[in-house]
Amino acid sequence: MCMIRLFEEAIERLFLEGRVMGTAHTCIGQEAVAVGTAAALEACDAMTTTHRGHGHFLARGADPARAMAELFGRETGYSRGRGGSQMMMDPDIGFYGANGITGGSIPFATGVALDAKLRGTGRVTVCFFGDGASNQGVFHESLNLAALWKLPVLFVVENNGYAMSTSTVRGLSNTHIAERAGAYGIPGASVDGNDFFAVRDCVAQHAAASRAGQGPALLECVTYRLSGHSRGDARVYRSREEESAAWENDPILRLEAYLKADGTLTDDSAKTLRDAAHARVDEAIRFAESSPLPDPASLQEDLFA
Amino acid sequence: MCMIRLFEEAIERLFLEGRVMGTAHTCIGQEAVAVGTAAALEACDAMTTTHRGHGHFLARGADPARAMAELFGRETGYSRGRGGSQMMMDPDIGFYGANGITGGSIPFATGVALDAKLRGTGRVTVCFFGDGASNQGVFHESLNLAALWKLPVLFVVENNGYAMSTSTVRGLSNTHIAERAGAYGIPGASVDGNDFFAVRDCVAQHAAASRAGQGPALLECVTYRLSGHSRGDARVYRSREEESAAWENDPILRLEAYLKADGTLTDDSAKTLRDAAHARVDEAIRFAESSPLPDPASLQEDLFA
Amino acid sequence: MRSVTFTQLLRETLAAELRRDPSVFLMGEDIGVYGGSFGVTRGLIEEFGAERVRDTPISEQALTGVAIGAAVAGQRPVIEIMFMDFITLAVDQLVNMAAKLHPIYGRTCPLVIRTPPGGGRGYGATHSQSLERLFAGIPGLKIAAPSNASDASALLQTAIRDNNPVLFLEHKLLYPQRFDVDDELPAPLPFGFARVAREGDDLTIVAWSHQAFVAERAAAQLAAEGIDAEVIDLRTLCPLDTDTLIESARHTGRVMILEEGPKTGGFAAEIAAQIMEQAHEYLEQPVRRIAGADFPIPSAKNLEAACLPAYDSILALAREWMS
Amino acid sequence: MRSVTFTQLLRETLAAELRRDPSVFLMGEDIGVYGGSFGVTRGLIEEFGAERVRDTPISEQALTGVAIGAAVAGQRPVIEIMFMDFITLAVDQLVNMAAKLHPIYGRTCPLVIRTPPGGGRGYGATHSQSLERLFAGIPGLKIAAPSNASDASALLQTAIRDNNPVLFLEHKLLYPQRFDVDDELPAPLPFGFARVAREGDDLTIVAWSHQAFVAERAAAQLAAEGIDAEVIDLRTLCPLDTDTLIESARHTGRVMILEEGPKTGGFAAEIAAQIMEQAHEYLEQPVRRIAGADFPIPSAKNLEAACLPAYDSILALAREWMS
Ligand SMILES: Cc1ncc(C[n+]2csc(CCOP(=O)(O)OP(=O)(O)O)c2C)c(N)n1
Ligand SMILES: Cc1ncc(C[n+]2csc(CCOP(=O)(O)OP(=O)(O)O)c2C)c(N)n1
Ligand SMILES: [Mg+2]
Ligand SMILES: [Mg+2]
Repeated sequence: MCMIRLFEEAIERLFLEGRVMGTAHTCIGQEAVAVGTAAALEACDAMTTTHRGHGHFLARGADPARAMAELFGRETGYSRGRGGSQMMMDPDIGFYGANGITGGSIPFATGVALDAKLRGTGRVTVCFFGDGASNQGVFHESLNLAALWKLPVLFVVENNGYAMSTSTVRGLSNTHIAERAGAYGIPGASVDGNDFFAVRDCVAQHAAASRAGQGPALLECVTYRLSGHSRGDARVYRSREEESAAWENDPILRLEAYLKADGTLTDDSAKTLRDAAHARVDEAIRFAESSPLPDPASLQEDLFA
Repeated sequence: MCMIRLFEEAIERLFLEGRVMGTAHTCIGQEAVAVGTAAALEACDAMTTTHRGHGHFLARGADPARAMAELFGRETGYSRGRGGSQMMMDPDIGFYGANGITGGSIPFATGVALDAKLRGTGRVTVCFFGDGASNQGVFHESLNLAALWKLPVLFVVENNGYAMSTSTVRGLSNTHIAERAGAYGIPGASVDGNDFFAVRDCVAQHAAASRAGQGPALLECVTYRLSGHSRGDARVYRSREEESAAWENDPILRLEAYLKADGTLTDDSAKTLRDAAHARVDEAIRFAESSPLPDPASLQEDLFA
Repeated sequence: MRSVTFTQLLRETLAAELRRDPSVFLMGEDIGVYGGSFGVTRGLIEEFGAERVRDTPISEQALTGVAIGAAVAGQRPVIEIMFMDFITLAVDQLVNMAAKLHPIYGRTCPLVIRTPPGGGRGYGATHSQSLERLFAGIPGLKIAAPSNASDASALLQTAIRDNNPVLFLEHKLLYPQRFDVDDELPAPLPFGFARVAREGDDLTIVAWSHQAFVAERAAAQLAAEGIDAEVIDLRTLCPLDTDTLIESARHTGRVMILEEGPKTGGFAAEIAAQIMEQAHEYLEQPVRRIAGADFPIPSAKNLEAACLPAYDSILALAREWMS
Repeated sequence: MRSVTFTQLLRETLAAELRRDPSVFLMGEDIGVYGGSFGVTRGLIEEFGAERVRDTPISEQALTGVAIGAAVAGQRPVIEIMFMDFITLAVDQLVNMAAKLHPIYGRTCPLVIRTPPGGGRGYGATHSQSLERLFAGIPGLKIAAPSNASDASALLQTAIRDNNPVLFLEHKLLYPQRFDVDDELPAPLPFGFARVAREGDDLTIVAWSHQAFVAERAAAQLAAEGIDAEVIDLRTLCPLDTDTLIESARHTGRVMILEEGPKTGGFAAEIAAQIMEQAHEYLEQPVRRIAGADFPIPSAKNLEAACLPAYDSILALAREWMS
């Protein structure tokens, strides 16, 4: 979680400094969803993500250096500089990425789950998407298919209060997203998405059921996007007071407090962890910046497989 | 209802005889939905339909002769022979048609309702679609929008058991379509779609609420498509026994029996009504067949308004 | 040799591929017991079961997206979009996801999208369109558009074994046509090689899908009149066999391109542009396009006919050129 | 005269139209307080309220369909699709419904779809596409693609007052550009009339949207080298001003067409085909297309640049021709 936070903060800084170009969406404040979910999965499982996907990817075990290199547009990046922030995959760790179209990976995840079912691999696929994405038609179509075919896929919606500037009350006719599960006759659950343990336990429970053949579930993780939507978001659609209140609920501070309270973590060990995370992110930036640019000539052969 | 039945039977015959070409979907067995709904609406109200839309159109007051002429591809048809069975409109009677794409008119109806709300006309729009169409993404998007904006639109789903060969259990993860209303926080109701009075009362009640500013509702009319899906459907996906049982539940026979029981209708007056309907359909065919073909040269000026 | 319909040979080909490779499966609306709207998959569910001949609800966008996900995960889905008009619902999935998988992510997406374009049946404006224009030239997508049963079988095998998304066009007027074919299924045909359906010296007719079928008939009729037309059946639009096109254009100096869809913005324009770019000085006549009207296809028979490319225009142009 | 950005003049135009006609309203994602992803509608919600500057959930298909329904019922919706790449989700609604309303049903559908195509910002393969190819030539749709603020304002007014669906392209690289414009908004410009941005005798450069902006710069540089290029800024793709194109082609005998999207299957092919059909014997050189690579637009800066049409190719081709 700490590493994800530092990675995202670094990206915001790098954009400001003009060292990274294009676009990126950071998941500051939502780290517990990514890490809690990843903690509940097995090695064979799969994941798809959204435009706001660095946290999911890192939680799933991505190499921060190669992810950073992708953001820098380098040959060593996950997509060799072709994809950027929103378009990275690593099937070796069961990570099937996003594509920049809000909601676009919901049927994709469903297809990965169909493959798992057809081959009987026991794999569960987690499909992340946002409250905004849940208004896309393909959400509806995919959940119906997954439910009908009892596919092993968990639809994990990160309800972070906003889709860009559109608050959930202005975007969703029923803001209790988990209640949409009823339309498909599948289980729905809503958890505190800033509570690492709540997320982990909820995902673990439903993953087990799904793995056992009970089909999909719709899990709503209620959280808050502490950062702006993307670079250059002046956040005119919400107040600074609202944001300060949300910072009080920072999932990292909550986990740290919890672990310190139960003695798992000390001030010292916390510092050690934080320093290590810092070092990994710094190293990722060094790696990215020193990596070669991709060669435009290489595109020629890459159009088709 | 009787006229609709005869109209549809005539079409099936005309196709067999090769007098009408192209394609058409008849609504035999579903007439009570069309007529019950139309009976509940006011003159200012609007309606959109589906590929299986002749019944809705006639119930709303379409001229059977011009509808038939459209099927015959004549200049006197509602779309001057350009549209055919699936593409007719008559805004003068508040009828906004379909477009041949399953689910395609759901957002259209929502837009007609948005216009009504923006102009404050007090108009309620009824959007017909099938159980199959309710699996299209645009259904979800449209219902969310309509609910969010409290638009005066009633989504009337004709659950006739099948989408082409796909029975509802094989197409819908939750076959209680009215339960999908919960996802949008709007009222949902399910009625016996073969009971004219049940349909009429349900639509009237929700139309009043919608007109009063309470937003949309999702009304499921449970019925049965007695005919094949379209011309040339061998109906291999269901048994003849199932069909015979369904014929027992013919909405026209039910209404007739009811009206006779309560004395409104006698054998004589029923015969008179039936003869009149026959005459109208025969006249429609005569009108259509004697109407001129459209002139291909006229297309030139018609591309743009 | 035997005589089979286009439909029948497609069905046999699908069956053979399903038998050959367990990762191949079919998915689409009403393709199971119903056998598909045009009957192509009829009977396949009996041999292969409902898991591999998978009916879906009416959800073109998700069914395409699901197939893409399954393809990247290791399956080889062959989906059916009942009418090509409905593929408009899946443009996002095909353009923004399927087409990007190899060039951007470096992944393979072995997916076939079978779908029937075309008018001539009086089905009206939303069941008759030839929409290859939406996809031709979208980098990352391939398009096959056979004009006869044997090519269809051969190209479908290639499509299924290809590691890229392939749009496979089955013109609805071809389905009931009978063709003489070998007893065995043909071998797969590599993409990007046009078929010179008829050699000729006077002029070249370029076409694909049902129009190539029409072109052969027109060439035969022209031959009887002493006009020697070369007919190039493209077989695949992407990749496009530019070499064969240019060679023929240089040889005859007169090229007409047939396209069923509306003329403006159609793929015939691309072919015309390439020929002119590369064979300009050999052309005795400007390249001409005989295409559909710039009007949606109406349902009335006579109006529909007026919007589809006219057979007689082919003959008339050839005669004009050779007079 | 004053200097304003493309964005600013679009905003003023929308405001003027909203004031002029109560049936005009705006709809799109985050166009209200946020002001739209590129800020075009910033501030409008304050004057016109949330009913007429209507934020929508992320539902491109329905928002387009709702606008179509409202348009047929009597409104004049102007919708914004945040990036043109997302319009892939609305292809069905535009092609199968909006485009058919007049030709098939005989109804009017006064709808404007504003959307930014284009690369150059490093946004990656699904936020950079120029997808006019999906709609150019679909009978029943119009397309405007201005290259400067004044034209954009004039064409947007026409689009809003037109009774047909109009796709209105606002290239994202144009938004921040400043242009000298009159103090008053320009009068509406009829569709189908290209702007001869520069007259010239040696060769013709045809372009639209941002590439027309680029073409003017290139022509100025060529002029300094003694090459006299005519620049035709199409302004609208549908309808297409064929007369001006043909006249210029006949005059200079050398035509290059610029297109940002991938070369294969792009609209430049249509233009090339028409010119060759109608001005073949006047051409000193085959018509050439300078277009994007047949590759999705990668995010890395150097790769993206390699996939967009190169400014230098324009100069190089002109020099080659005139040497
Ligand atoms: C089809 C489509 N529409 C719009 C966008 C622009 N967009 C990118 S992210 C976003 C908001 C998404 O909201 P949500 O799903 O809640 O995810 P969050 O940003 O809150 O993580 C929007 C509108 C897009 N990328 N794709
Ligand atoms: C987008 C799209 N997909 C598929 C079809 C083909 N099709 C026409 S009607 C139909 C079944 C529709 O089922 P339902 O909505 O239940 O209506 P019903 O036919 O039962 O009245 C199908 C699959 C179509 N016209 N459009
Ligand atoms: Mg959100
Ligand atoms: Mg049905």
